[in-house]
Amino acid sequence: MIKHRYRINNVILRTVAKLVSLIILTLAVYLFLAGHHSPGGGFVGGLVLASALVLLLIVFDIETVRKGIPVDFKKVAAFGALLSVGTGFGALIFGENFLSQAFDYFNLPFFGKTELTTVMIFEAGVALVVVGVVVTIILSISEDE
Amino acid sequence: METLVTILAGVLVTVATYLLLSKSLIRVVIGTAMLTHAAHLLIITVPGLKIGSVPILGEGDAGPVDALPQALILTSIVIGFAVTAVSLVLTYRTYQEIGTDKLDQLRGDQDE
Amino acid sequence: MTVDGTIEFIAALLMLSGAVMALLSAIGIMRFPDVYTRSHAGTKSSTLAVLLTLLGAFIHFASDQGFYSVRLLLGIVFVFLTAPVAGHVIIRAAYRANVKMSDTTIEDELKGVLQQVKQDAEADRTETGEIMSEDKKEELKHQEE
Amino acid sequence: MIEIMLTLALTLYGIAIAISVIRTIIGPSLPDRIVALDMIGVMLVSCIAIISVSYGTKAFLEVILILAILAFISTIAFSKYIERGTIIDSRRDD
Amino acid sequence: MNNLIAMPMMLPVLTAIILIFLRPYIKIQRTISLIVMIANIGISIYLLQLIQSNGILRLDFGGWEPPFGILFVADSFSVILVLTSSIVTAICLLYAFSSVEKSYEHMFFYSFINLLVAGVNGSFLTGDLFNLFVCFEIMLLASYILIAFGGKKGQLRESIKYVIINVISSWIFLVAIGYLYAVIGSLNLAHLSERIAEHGQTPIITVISIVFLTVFALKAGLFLYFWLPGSYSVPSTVVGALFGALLTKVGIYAMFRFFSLLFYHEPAITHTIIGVLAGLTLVGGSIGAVAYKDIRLVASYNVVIAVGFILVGLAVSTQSSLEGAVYYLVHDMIVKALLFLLVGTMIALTKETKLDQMSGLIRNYPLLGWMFFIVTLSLAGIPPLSGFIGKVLIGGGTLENGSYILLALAFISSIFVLYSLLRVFLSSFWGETIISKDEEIPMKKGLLIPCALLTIGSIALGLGAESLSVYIQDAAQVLVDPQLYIDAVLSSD
Repeated sequence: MIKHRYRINNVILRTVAKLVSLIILTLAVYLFLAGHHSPGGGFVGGLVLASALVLLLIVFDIETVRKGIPVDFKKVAAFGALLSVGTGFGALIFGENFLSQAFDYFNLPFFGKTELTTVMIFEAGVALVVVGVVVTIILSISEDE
Repeated sequence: METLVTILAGVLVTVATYLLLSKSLIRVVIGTAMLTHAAHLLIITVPGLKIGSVPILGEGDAGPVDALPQALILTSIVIGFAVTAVSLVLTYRTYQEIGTDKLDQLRGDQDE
Repeated sequence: MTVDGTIEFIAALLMLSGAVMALLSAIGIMRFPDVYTRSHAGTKSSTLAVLLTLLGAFIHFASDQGFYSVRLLLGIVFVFLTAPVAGHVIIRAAYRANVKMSDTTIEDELKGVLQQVKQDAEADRTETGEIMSEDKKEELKHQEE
Repeated sequence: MIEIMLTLALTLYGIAIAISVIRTIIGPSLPDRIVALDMIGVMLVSCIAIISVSYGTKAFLEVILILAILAFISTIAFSKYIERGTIIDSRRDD
Repeated sequence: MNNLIAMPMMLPVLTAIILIFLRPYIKIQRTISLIVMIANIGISIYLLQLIQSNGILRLDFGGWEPPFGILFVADSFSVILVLTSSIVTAICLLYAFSSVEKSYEHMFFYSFINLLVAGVNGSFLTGDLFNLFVCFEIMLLASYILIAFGGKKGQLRESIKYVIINVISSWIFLVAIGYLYAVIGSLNLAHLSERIAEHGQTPIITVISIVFLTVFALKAGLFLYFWLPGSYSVPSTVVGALFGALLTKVGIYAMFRFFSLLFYHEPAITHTIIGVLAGLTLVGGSIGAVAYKDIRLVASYNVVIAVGFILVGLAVSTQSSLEGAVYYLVHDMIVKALLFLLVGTMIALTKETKLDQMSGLIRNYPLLGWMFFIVTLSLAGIPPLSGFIGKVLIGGGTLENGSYILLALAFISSIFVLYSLLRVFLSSFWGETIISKDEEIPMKKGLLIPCALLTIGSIALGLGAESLSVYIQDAAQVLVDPQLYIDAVLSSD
């Protein structure tokens, strides 16, 4: 009970942060998908995604965010790197040059004719690396007091 | 315009040199980061600043500018980011180990 | 002047008035006596400036290229949402950090409240042994001696 | 006509940013500086909108949002630092 | 198109990433790293054969043809170095298995070793100026972390120095790349070479070449070696051995590549400067090697002397001196790794670092002593050990060119190498034994076998020079005639 008398009242900030992080995450996804023919891509998308996580970390705290997103960000970064390098090795299976990418047009429901390419997987890997590395660095700097 | 930006890069190098020569380790780290950014500014300036449109498909009518320096800078920023992160961790470890971030207190015999 | 021309003129006018607004808020941030008043200039009027400018840009793109930019609208919403919160948070921090008010301030309504809350909390936490104020530590030292 | 108005608007924004920079430098207390920095960030957003209108390109519109996001996050981080001395708490304290 | 060329760099990268997931399983980590290094040895031997039959190979990443895309180029010179570095790393890994602490192994030690090797191999293979920078940085980032493994005060101090020096040299590198791109407008090495040859090496390009020389001199320890002895003597034995064997060699490789492929039109300026610097390095390294009593510092200054010696070969730039330099490069990578391993073993056994505080080690550890003796002879260039042929070829080259001062310096430095190492040998292996039979720490087989393997390697390199000479002549051929490289890269197949 005692704790509740001098709690730091952050209602305004926390409410807005929830909303704003939603906007930021949307932008991150948009940037990630737009990256093929216009500015954006995995790196920027990952950075924006990481900035949403950083906002949540600042406004809330490590414990809450950990509870909400129970992943090890080091593993996320490693997985992303694996994905990116993996697309390079994927080209070897098809007897192409290392790092060759393929693309084709598909008729998806709702989206219509869409260009899908293996670059997307590479970019997803980059995004995961960026998110993992940024959050790991920030957590490790702030964690040990 | 190129002259102005080059002077700006020079100013950045000056500031970075000042920071590198200071005693505090954290300032040195900031100095190294600034040094890298001065180089980025130089890379984009030296081949000539923008003559043409944005190098994106379907944007602008004139021929696009050379996008290579920007690609180089992006790569170099990532590397610089990693180096800065590593050196910050190193600084922090040193601070934990020795209890100071003053460079002159790091001095000592090989086998202390 | 055609209809399109008029609309573009209006768009440019909106942007120009946004710029005037920004200049006014800059003058405000220079001339006001303390943080609390400066933040009025820094958040309220500059938010208006941004809103006007982005709206102008939106109208321009809509009439000129027939392009209804969701990103600009999202930007307007974002700035509208975050600028007041940012102002609120800074000023809260400033007040808690005891930044001096200007001499012309007539009333500080929170003065008693904050003092009371702090005292209560300190008392509570000292009871539970959680934290201890510097004075208390001194006292305890003296008692031990 | 519109060109002139855009240039004028950019100039006014430039003056406003310059004034804010002065406030950032002299500002007697830390919150003063942060108020000014926040304002610079928000004004840069509008500057980019004007620049993209005058170039007639849509390529810069993402920058607007990203810059606004960064300005917001940095302001929050700064003010939390002033208020509590930490930026990221490890435990929830309420 | 030959995807195998990318493997010496990409396999270690992939391994480094996979090892992060296998953090708790040290046995698996060790096995995978070793298997990858052995695979690299196999791949590079195969590539060497392929280059003999097909000429210089190239791999365009993603199918982008040069000069637009990025690419890897494998000529004999680079593949020989890749082969040697893979062998050295594999043997050092063997040594690491029984010498590195468990806590390091849990902190991704093998991942960073793999990244280091990836950076080194990438620098050897890349045919693109900017990728060279990137690979350098990968290598350096891994080395920043490896040097600080352990976190002692001396290590932290030296690693801070090392990081700052390298950040500054990377900055100069970046500036130089910017200038070169501004002047010539390409980053592909072959394309750059062609354009410089077309327009002539104007004074501005010569100036840029000197900027590049500064960068690589800092990285390789050519004259600007002031940071080297400190940072190479603090890390753990294996890391020190890898640094001594690989890191400076990458700088030397870059210098060879640049001043034989790009900036070879004004040898009166550039090569003379390299010669002067190499001579000064020889003098400085010799003084350092005899001045210190800390055996790790003695070993580090021997690295400096070797750098000077190899670059004498570049400064002279005749067919035979270049052959000798390539040969000596291979020899030096193996022998320096061995030297650092032996020195580290001695320190681990006696817990002393000064040479006058150890003595009589040969009674306790005879094999170690004799291996140290062989290293001494090999480094000094006594036939039939591996150093001999390199020294003779470089010496012959200097004679052809009439650079007698360099010749004299090179051979006087050999005497200093012999003296400095014999001093270590005499004072720490002969004399009264300081370790009684009871206190004697048993020599682990895991420490001895890698050293023995490297010693055998050094002897084999000396005796089997004839069979290697085909590849080394081919490597020197490309260095002498850059047109071969340009044709191989810019031809569209």
